[in-house]
Amino acid sequence: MSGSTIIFYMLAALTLVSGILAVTTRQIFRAAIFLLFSLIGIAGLYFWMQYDFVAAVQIVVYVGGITVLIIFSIFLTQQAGELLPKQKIGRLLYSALAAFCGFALTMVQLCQHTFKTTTEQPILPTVSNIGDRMLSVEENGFALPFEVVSILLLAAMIGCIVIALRSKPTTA
Amino acid sequence: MKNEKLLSIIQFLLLGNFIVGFFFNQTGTLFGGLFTTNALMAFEKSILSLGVYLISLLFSDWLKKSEHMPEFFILMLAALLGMFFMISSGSLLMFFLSLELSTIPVAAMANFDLEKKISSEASMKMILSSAFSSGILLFGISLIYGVTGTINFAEIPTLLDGSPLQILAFVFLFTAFAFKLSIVPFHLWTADVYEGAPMAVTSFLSVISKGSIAFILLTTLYKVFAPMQEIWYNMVMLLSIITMIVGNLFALRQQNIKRFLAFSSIAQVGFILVGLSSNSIQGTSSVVYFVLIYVFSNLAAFGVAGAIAQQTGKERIDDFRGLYQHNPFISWILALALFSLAGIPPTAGFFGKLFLITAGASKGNYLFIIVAALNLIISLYYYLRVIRAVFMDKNEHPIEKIILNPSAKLGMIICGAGIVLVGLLSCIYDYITALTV
Amino acid sequence: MQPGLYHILFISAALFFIGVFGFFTRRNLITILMSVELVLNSVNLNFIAFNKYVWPHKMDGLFFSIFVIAIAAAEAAVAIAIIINLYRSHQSIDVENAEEMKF
Amino acid sequence: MIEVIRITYYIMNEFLQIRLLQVLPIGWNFGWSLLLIPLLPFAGFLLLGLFGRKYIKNSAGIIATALLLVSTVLSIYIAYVYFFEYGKVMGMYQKFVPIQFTWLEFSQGVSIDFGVLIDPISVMMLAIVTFISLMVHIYSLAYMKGDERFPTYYAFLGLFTFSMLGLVMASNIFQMYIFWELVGVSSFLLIGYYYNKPSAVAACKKAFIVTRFADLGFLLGILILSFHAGTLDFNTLVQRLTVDGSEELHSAYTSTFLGASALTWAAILIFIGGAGKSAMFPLHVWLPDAMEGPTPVSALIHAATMVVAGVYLVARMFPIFSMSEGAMHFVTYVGIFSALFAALIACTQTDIKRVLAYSTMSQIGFMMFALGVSGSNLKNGSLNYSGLGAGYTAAMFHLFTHAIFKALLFLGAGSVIHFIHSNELKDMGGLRKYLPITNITFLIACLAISGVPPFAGFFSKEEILLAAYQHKALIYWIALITSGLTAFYMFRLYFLIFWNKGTIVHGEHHGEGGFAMMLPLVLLAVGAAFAGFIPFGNFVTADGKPMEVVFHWQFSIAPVSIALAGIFTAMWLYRKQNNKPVAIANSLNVFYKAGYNKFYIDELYLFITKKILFNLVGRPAAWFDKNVVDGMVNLTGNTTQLISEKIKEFQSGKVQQYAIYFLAGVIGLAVVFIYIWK
Repeated sequence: MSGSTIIFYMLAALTLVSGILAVTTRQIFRAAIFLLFSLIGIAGLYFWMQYDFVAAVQIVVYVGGITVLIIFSIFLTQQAGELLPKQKIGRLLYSALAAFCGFALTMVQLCQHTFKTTTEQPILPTVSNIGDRMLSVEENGFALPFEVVSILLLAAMIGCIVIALRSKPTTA
Repeated sequence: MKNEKLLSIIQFLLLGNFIVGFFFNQTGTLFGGLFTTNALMAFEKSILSLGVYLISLLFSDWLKKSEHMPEFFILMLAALLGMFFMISSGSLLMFFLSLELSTIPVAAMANFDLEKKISSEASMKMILSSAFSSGILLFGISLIYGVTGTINFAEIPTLLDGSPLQILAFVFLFTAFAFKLSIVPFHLWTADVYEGAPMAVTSFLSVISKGSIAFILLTTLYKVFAPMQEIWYNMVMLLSIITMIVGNLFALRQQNIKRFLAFSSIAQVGFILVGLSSNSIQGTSSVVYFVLIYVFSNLAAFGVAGAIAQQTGKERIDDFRGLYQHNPFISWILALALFSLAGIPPTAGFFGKLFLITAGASKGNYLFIIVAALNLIISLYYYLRVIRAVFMDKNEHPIEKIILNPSAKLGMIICGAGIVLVGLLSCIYDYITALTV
Repeated sequence: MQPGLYHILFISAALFFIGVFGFFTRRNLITILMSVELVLNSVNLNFIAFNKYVWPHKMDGLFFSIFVIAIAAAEAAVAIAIIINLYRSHQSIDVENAEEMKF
Repeated sequence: MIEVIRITYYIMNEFLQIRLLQVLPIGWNFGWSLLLIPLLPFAGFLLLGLFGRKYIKNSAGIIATALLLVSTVLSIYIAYVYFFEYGKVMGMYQKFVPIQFTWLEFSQGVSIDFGVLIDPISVMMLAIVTFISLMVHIYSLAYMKGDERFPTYYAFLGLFTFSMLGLVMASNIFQMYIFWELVGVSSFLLIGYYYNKPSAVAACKKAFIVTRFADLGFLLGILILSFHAGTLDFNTLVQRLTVDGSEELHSAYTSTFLGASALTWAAILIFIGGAGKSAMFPLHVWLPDAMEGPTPVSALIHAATMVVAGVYLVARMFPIFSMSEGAMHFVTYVGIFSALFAALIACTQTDIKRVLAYSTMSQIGFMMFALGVSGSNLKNGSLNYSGLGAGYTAAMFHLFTHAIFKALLFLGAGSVIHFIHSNELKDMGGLRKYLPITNITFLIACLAISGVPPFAGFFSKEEILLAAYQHKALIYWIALITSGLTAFYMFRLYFLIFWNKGTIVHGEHHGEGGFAMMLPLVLLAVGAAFAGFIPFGNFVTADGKPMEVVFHWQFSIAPVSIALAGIFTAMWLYRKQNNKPVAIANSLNVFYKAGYNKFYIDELYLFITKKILFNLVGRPAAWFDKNVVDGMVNLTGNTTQLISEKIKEFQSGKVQQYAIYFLAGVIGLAVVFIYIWK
């Protein structure tokens, strides 16, 4: 077993285990931290696949941004040390069943399918390649989606500000 | 008042936007195939622009009083832009991004009745459901990408062969459309969100948003997934039947006018699927034509309900009893709208449904058509119920005279004229057919 | 055995349905949102894996995942704003306290 | 004025691409007057609908009546011109399409046209519809006087007349369908005219929904036909589907579903549409309830116009129907059953308008089965349908005479109701003293409907019975019995209203309602008395060639005597206040009874009529109608309500539960389409 393989399994275990814990633990802070670990595990998998740029984006946006946002909102809405309310057992069972069925179906279909392989020359995901593509308006360029996303982010920010800056809280 | 002037300017610009849409209808692609356009797409966009213009007219009362009117328009126009991109999208990436662009701002808009609890609740339900749905959609897209190696609409059809994994991917992808169009069983968010959101947002969601998805669904099914035609035909048929039945059954028992319209619009979507299933030129033109009519009819209904809710706070159908006594004008507009939604001649809705049915029947699957038409009759029950409440039922304290401001009145007149004229002027349908070919 | 495409697909599918399970069962709105993040991440993993192992001569999957990250951020921001607002009216972010509208 | 019309004509020609086909040798006046016939009532509708309530409240009725008078004169003129001057070419009445423009083109050849089709039945219908409508307009001047929404009433009448005329003139089956639906809408408005009465509201809703249900059949039939024939135009349709060996006919014959050919299915579905409007069993449930509308409206809708639309439709499509034996049998049996069923129920009703409603249903059943027995071509092995259309002519003839005398009956009933302010027979009696004109005209109408010579109904019913006799003995006998029942229940009605016991007239006595109400009665009575002498076979036949109607007086003996028997039974039972059963029950003296010879015969008679006819047949039929057939309609409504209550839990308000259903839907669809439904 090579080192690379061992690293892969470790990352996989990190991702899945902390993912499971993130959705099951009853302490909300721990849930956030497990989510963080899971996201880091995914970033690790990107590194492992040598997609360094995506891994970096993952860490910057998710770990540095979204998780922090979530932790802040936990601060705003939660008393420290309070356990999360329990879910009804019936709901848990149905959910587990539905999720498992979905998982089984997907895995069966994925495993039955043989993916084609291509012999063409791979393009390395270097930062310069990505940058060229990102701002290109030619074929295989991504300038337009880039603009669309920027509009979306702008609109989302405006929406957030309007909602969050509500003048005065009403009914207690 | 500052808002008032601004609103007039915005309305003027929106009208301009609608008119300009008719001048640029070339065919072509941009950004290496990511953005495509042709005359039909331009027309579809014009329908959506018209809808947005009408919303700005019909809900001007609410908008004027709203503290955040400029932001409301920014978000609504961002969503409209998203729909334009979506209609023109040439790849799954553009489709996904513009779908989100047309969803996330609307979710924020649903919260614009900031003081109301149910508005926040609606907004929360919408953003969570749509996040869930986009998760499923993305999984589907990733499978399509894995199987075909491309996300371009032009290349995908050549690489599809209907293998089980592709079916799975297609189902995942299709449910995103189903979610936005509120096809049963992916519709459950609809009524709650419609009820809680401000009326202007509800009408935007119910008319513009659904219309745009119906348009892109045409492209997706007819072009991108053309090789899997048989599978999607059966799927559309199945969902269409369930959607009509469930939409009708729930509409029967609603008391709140917004929930009522929500379920009635679910049933309408089931009907759109009937025409859509035909996979022909007639299918495209009947769906586009129906959406045009649907814009007029549904906006008229929402406009009237909005005007009443704005001034009296009444949203229950029982409160509408005897509306005709003091408000003949809006009663007639409402009656026209409901007649059109119910598909009663000579309103445009009758012709719209007729063309959808004829398009659906061209496949020769009469059982499907019978079920569709039976549902049309069931729907009469509840549409007539509202008509009856408005015109026939007695009420000790009917709704007092509603004072409409001029732009709302203009909006209602446009809707009413649209409902009558779009059906009678055959040139409109001919025009759409000509664009389709 | 050298880990390959199917291993990663397994991880991502598992993570996807873990997220879905969390979405179904969590009662706190913020934790529901966290489950959504897991779902979106698993999809990204899928894209990168397909890009790496099946279609390395194009970069569609890579770009897709980058854009998904951006969308996820926007979605999370709006969702959190809405949740905070809901908290201010309900004094609670338990999803079961936000079930006023039904039937 | 003429300049204006010329300019309009030019504009329409140039800009709207309306083709005005000049196939008639009379010039364009003729074409435009054809268009004026439906457009004048429509103009009345617009005028009164828009301005009636504010500006011309009092003269609304006069305006509408004047407009319709012009229409009526025009259509009678056209009927004259068609039948006597230009219609017949080479001994055959031709079909003309003088005006037609394409409204919408679906695909090559399949287009929705709006046009005017002129042939014997449409010309006849034009005349009869405008005439009856005019009578109703005049009558309503007095009857509806002082009503709060007088102009609205006339506006609705105008709309109804317009849509009915559009339906009659339609040259394209889709045009017919559109007007067909419009007729439904406008009748909905008219039936629900007294919108403050809950029963009227319920009735109009029911009428609307039941007929819409039937219209669904019509639409499907159209779709199937157009799919096979590739056209929607009546003439082309008939041409393509009746020519032996044509491609379209072949395809319509060979594609089958559940053992019947597409042609049969199309014909049956179209017939279902017609059955809904024409109140054939079991789609008749709306008709008795629809009597909630104003009585003159019943005269218009439920006697002469809307309810015969179904018959007209079958007649219009007759060549296509006659290509399918199965469809013809279907029409026959539904028709004959409805005729008998409704006649039985009519014997038991106590509401004057309901008796008339069931009688209408019964008479329309006559017309339907007359069409049905007109013979199927397949039996002869030839595809030529000429010479077999005795029933066709008879049905059209009966439609014509029935329109007149049934309108008369309804208007007479209106006069009675106007006088007595009640619909119930128990409140009436002895009215002949107070309402002399009504009495006589009503009697004429009753004689006409009973088939007593020489009144109109005799001739038309005779032809129907003859056609039935030639077709099948069973049909003939049922028809004969029904015809006896008709005489019985009509005279039961007549005697109970005008004879029987005396009535106490409350309040001041305000006479018969004046000239405006009496004029239509008299005019219609003249029609009911003499319309039978029109040699109908010369004008209206299945193939356009005049047909000699042979009159066998021997054949008439049975129907006339059975009608007379019915009349005398009714007279015997109802002419005087009926104390016979009571007296019998009261007189305990057995010997006295035994000595009273007549007694046993009386008893027997009573036993047969009251016990058997009423209690064993009529009552159960009425019960069945009220509870089972009607109940089915209500049950559907209730069940839907119930189901919708049961499934409300799905909409639980829990967003996570929504997501579970979402995922379940995804998995379900995937499993279905991957593993099951490939």
